[in-house]
Amino acid sequence: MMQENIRRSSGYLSWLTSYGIYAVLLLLVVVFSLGNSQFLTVDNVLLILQQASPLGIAVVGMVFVLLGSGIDISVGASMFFVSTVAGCVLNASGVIPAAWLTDIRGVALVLGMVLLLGALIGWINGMLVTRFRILPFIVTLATASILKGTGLKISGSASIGVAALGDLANGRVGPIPNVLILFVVVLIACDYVLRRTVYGRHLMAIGDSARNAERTGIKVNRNIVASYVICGVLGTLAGILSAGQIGSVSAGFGEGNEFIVISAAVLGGTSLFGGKGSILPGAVIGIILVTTIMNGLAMMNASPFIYTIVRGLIIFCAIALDSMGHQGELR
Amino acid sequence: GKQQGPKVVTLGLSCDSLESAWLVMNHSEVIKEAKKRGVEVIPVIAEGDAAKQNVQIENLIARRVDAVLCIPKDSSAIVKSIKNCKAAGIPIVMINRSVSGKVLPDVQVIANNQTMAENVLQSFADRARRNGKTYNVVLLIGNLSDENAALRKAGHQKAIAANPDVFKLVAEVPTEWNLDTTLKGLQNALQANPGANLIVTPSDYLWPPIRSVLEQRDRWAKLGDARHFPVVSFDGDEVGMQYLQDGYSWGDAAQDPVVEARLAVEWALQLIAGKTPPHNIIYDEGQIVTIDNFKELGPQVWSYSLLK
Amino acid sequence: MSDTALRLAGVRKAFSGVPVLHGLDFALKKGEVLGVTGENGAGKSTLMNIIGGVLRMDAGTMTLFDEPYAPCSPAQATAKGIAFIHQELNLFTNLTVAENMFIDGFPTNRFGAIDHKKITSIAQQAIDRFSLPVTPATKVADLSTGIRQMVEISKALLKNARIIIFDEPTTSLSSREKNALFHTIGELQQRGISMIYISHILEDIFRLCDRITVLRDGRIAGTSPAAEISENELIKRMVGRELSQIFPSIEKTISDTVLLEARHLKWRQRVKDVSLKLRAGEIVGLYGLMGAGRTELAKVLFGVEQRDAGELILNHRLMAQVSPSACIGGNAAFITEDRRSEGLLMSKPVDDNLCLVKSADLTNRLGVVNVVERARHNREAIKDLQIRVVDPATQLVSSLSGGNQQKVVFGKWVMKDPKIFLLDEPTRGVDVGARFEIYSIIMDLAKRGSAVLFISSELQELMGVCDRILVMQEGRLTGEVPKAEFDQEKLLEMALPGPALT
Amino acid sequence: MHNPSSDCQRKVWSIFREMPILPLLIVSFLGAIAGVPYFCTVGNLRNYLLQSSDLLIISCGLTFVVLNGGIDFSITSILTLGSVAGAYVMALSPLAATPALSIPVAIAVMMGIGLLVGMVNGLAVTQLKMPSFVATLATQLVVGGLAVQFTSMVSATSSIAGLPEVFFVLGGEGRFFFVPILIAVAVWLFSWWLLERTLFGQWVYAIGVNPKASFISGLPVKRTIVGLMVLSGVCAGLASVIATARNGVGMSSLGDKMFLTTIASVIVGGTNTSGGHGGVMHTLLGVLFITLLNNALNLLGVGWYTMMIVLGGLILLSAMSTHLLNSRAGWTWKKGQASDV
Ligand SMILES: Nc1ncnc2c1ncn2[C@@H]1O[C@H](COP(=O)(O)OP(=O)(O)OP(=O)(O)O)[C@@H](O)[C@H]1O
Ligand SMILES: Nc1ncnc2c1ncn2[C@@H]1O[C@H](COP(=O)(O)OP(=O)(O)OP(=O)(O)O)[C@@H](O)[C@H]1O
Ligand SMILES: [Mg+2]
Ligand SMILES: [Mg+2]
Repeated sequence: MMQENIRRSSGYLSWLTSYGIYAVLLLLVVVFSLGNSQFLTVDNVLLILQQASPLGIAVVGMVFVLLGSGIDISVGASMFFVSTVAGCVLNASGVIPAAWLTDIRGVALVLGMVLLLGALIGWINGMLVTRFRILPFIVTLATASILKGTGLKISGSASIGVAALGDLANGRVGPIPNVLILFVVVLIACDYVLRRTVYGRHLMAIGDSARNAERTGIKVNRNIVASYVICGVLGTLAGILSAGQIGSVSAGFGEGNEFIVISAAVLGGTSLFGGKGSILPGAVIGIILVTTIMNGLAMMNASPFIYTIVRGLIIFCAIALDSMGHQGELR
Repeated sequence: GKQQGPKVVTLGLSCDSLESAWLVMNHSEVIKEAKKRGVEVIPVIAEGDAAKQNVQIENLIARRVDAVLCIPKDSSAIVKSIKNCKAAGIPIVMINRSVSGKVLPDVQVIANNQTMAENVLQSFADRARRNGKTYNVVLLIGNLSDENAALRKAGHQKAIAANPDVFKLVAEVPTEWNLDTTLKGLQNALQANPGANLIVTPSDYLWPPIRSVLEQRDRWAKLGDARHFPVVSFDGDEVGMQYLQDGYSWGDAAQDPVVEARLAVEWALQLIAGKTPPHNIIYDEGQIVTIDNFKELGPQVWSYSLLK
Repeated sequence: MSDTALRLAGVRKAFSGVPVLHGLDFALKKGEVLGVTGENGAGKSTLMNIIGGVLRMDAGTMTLFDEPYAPCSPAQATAKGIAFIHQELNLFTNLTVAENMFIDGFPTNRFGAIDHKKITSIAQQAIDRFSLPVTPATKVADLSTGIRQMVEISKALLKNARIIIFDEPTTSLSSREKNALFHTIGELQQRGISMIYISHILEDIFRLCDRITVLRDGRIAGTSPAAEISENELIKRMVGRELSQIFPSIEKTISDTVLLEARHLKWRQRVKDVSLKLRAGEIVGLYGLMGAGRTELAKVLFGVEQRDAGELILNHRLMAQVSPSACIGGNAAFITEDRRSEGLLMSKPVDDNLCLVKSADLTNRLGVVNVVERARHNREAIKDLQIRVVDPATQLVSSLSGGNQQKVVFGKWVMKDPKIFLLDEPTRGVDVGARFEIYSIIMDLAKRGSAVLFISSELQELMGVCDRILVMQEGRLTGEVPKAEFDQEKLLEMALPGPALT
Repeated sequence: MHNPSSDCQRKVWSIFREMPILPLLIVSFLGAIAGVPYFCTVGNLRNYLLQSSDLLIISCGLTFVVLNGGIDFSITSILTLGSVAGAYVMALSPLAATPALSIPVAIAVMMGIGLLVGMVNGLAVTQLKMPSFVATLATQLVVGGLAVQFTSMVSATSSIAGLPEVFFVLGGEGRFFFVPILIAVAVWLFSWWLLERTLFGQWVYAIGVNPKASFISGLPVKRTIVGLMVLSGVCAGLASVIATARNGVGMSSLGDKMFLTTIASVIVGGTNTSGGHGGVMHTLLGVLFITLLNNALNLLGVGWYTMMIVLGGLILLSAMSTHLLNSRAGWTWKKGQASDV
């Protein structure tokens, strides 16, 4: 047990492994700003933060699930599902009064409905995981398939405009994007929950050893279900914001987001085996790194073909640096 | 439990995916047309996976459909299915994406993507040259494993290269036919190239993120407004045509899903009846609709009736 | 009002149809320390788990301070004033000491936030009570097993319990900490708290307890006041037969062949310049206080950790690269102190565990394992070591009692007939009968010419079994005592940190 | 005590408990025969087996990784890069003129790519201590990106056609339909033998449960993990050969959508993602089940959306039945372990 936490104590390496991901980020920033003077401008930094915010919110939710040694790969599909539902409600005349569509009430109503739906999806995932003792991977794989299919059935696979959400998702308070403000609020609130509340500590304990937690009298099932509910709510919130930014929901919306979200969480130091990880700074730094790569490559006018290659290489290097000093799980 | 009633003609319809409005329209038109003619349709959708499409067509053959209609994902990979159909003696009709080479389907109903892409941009160039304007182009690129995307990209690039006095290509943005990728890519490209002043998109499908980005940069404005940002598009679906009519877009290369669907069903039935078509390729001529000719050509485009 | 704190009547429990407890009657008096002992698998932990609300009984009744008592969960048991220190440690390594102490009942403020000031100060008091070398904010992952056990005990003591159950609490404590714990138990008794103390170390039981209950095969084999029963009688009750001696005596000779030699081994700050020799036929004890670095030394010897400096000669061969597989190749074996995470595949059946090392010898050139041979070896090991298992092919190791799990680890290595045997606390949590068997195995191996390094925190057994005892203190060997000069006081003194030896 | 019929019953129980997908597979198969038109025709059953074959090969490889508690996302990109690189060798390279030479070279290249990527994954996991989840996600991005880049360099379109006709035999063209089926069966038998009969197999299970204890017991932990990542890569390379031959072209989109199907086959079969439990027997059933679903629902003309819903529902159902079977059979020691997960 002990040895797992002792990092190799030789100077450079230990520094590099503790701050590896920051080092990578810093290096990227230097390279990108040398490549294009537009990179290190306030506008562009705000742009990166704005782009990172919706998925960042989902990463926060994912951290909860991962900490309780679960995983939720239905995030992308539930983003699609709820955005589709929201789009249908917003577009179907007569469902909500027409006047509402143009003001905040309609958006608030849809938002409330969507978050409820997200909570429900999370609750179902959580119940299946805890009551039936099905592996989270399987449960969420299955619910992802069901959500995607249902969403497609509702939309008939066509794109649905969600322009009504544009003000929320693209608006700004002064120079600060709304989504960024929301992201920061979610971050602070969730970090507080994780570090300071009984729930947060219990979840960490469950992630360390569910069996011990059970014996200690912690309500293991209830806490795990709650983590899926949080993930569901934050995931759907992220979905709505992302859809609002785009202005439309198409059949491919959300696809693959689960992997971006999970890899951002892992980049930020959250373990896939539970009990280890953080929201601040972990979740934040992970998603910002992923977003910065894409922005920077565009800034460098890189060939579109190499985007995925470079992204893969950078993720590889960042995680390699981060893992080097650890006694890894070898899995 | 197989029922041997009076034999109903059954068509298999294999569609690459149903992502864009154009494809959805085309898909439902085929089914509508078939129903109108009292023909049953078994639709399968390959979710953008060429290998899966081949498997699904295999299943359709096993199901003994009378003919296969197909919007191929990959024009080379589909050759396998063409061979399978031939071996089983079932006619196969391509819609929207062409196949070339030794093994050809019985009929192909297609639009010429590369030429249309080239033409729509060329007509923009001609106008710009008349007005003495030059443009820094941001070119959106579809998913490159999609034949049509590759052809449209080639067409666009050809037009850009042919008019060096008008166009300068400043950024290529890969979209992977994913709206979120498009949004972020375009945001980044415009941030990186403040001088960019023309967006060329390979599909009307990408309009929502284009609009969103322009709105954020306060450039979403009609023609004539100083903030206007010109866009040239492809497909001619209702969104693209609407924006053309409203003055956000400068031109659209419209291909017609309704015509292509009707032609395809028509020819499938002819083939079942034993007729052979005069040519292997039956073209959907398409329209290059621009702000200059919208009044005459606009009404001929399939989506015109849907406009507000 | 009776004087019983807790009474159990007719308690039955079966696991998948196999009865483990057969209608027990059991009573704990107010303010007494009741010793409970019995062979491995006798059902002690099962019984305590029922009292602690972890398991539910199939039949029977419980009465707690004259009220009917039927806990459905550990939380309910805690609420009724029962604190339980489990045999297997129950801490969360990713949380701090303070958080662990309050994990099942955090004090919170108005906003639902944990009152960190409060838990830190209370935890500090608990730490001070045993003067543990930790702070409330230390992560449990950074603690040694022994300190973890102390934290676990402190945690239970915090709960103002009326009844405290200790299930083998001293398995990784040094004698100093043990003394501190016993002192505390005495204090608690003064305050009128009743305690159940489970242990295999009879010496401790006699020292601490007022009465002693012996469990055998899921039945009570007798309860007597400690003063009225002798150690021999107790053992007879436990194993059902006379056990004439605690340590087997076997005639063996120590040859001059050195099988393992270490020269100036260094590893981080934990092993400092250690040199030692093990001879064929020799059993060498390694004694030291908790944290002295014995485990690390053994791990470095076996290549689990890579040494920073020094030489290792195994079976006359200078090892360039030391790794477990290289050591096994040199016919060495290593029983680790943490069997759950380092010794066993907990979620695999007994069979798969037993043959883990041996299988490599039972393969043909294609790498195919000879299944028949494998099964034969497994059966033999189960018989030789008397492992209590229903169906070795399907029963998971995790369902065995602690002692039987240890026997499985033993079986895994003994099958290889090792020439060099490193044992790190091999008898931890093992009952007297089984201990005798383990000592016999060790001595038998030595008789046949193996060299044994026997790490233990119990001087008694070291003095009973070893030919020579090495003493370790803060990473250094501070003494070597031959059999003739064994003396408890002297050995303890060598182990204690002092200015004398540097 | 010894009652043969109850003994037999127990055996059946234990098989069902081990492989909860089995009853479901049997029921669905019977259902398909009874209710799906054209299912039970020679042509379709041939299709069914053919369609299972490449999935079985790639799933067998993945099973090894999942048994170690890991995951391998890179398999789909190996399919892709293998496909275009192999096609390049056979259709565009100087070797293309002599199929007798180009085909073996192409096959070697395709499997070699799998081997190489598997090796990189393995070393990343063992030497750099990266979790396989991210390591293989990263290699998937890189290798998949390379495939698209490569295709765009050598071909104007997204695929490379013009492969020699002989090569299609490997894809089961015409009367050679048995070839890929035989290859798949061979791969499966080999994997089964490896896992159940050899020392390597024992190591895989042991390391999957507890790498630390395995290391101390002298097992070559790192070599085994590299070995199973390589196996997974090579299997993907072989699947790439067959899929390429089946589709007749090298495609830069081959495998794009394959990952979920593959992982679904492995885990629906009952191999546990936390490592150490399951096997290729399970995977075979999983593959047969998933392919059966796709095949039967196609024949029924069930829509794409409905199919996704049904698929998800059935995955849940099979997993739930595991739970129900376990609690019915009352083998508590299994359950004790489940709560530990
Ligand atoms: N969850 C379980 N499933 C099946 N059998 C079990 C389970 N838990 C314990 N047993 C069996 O019950 C018996 C009693 O075990 P218990 O742990 O109570 O023994 P113990 O007296 O505490 O032994 P030790 O001194 O070794 O700790 C053993 O034979 C054990 O194998
Ligand atoms: N200052 C320290 N820094 C790092 N680790 C420490 C430190 N002090 C103690 N430890 C840890 O404490 C544990 C106790 O040491 P070790 O296990 O070597 O002692 P031991 O003599 O074997 O005693 P026992 O096995 O009885 O606990 C080790 O795991 C070691 O990693
Ligand atoms: Mg016990
Ligand atoms: Mg120790």
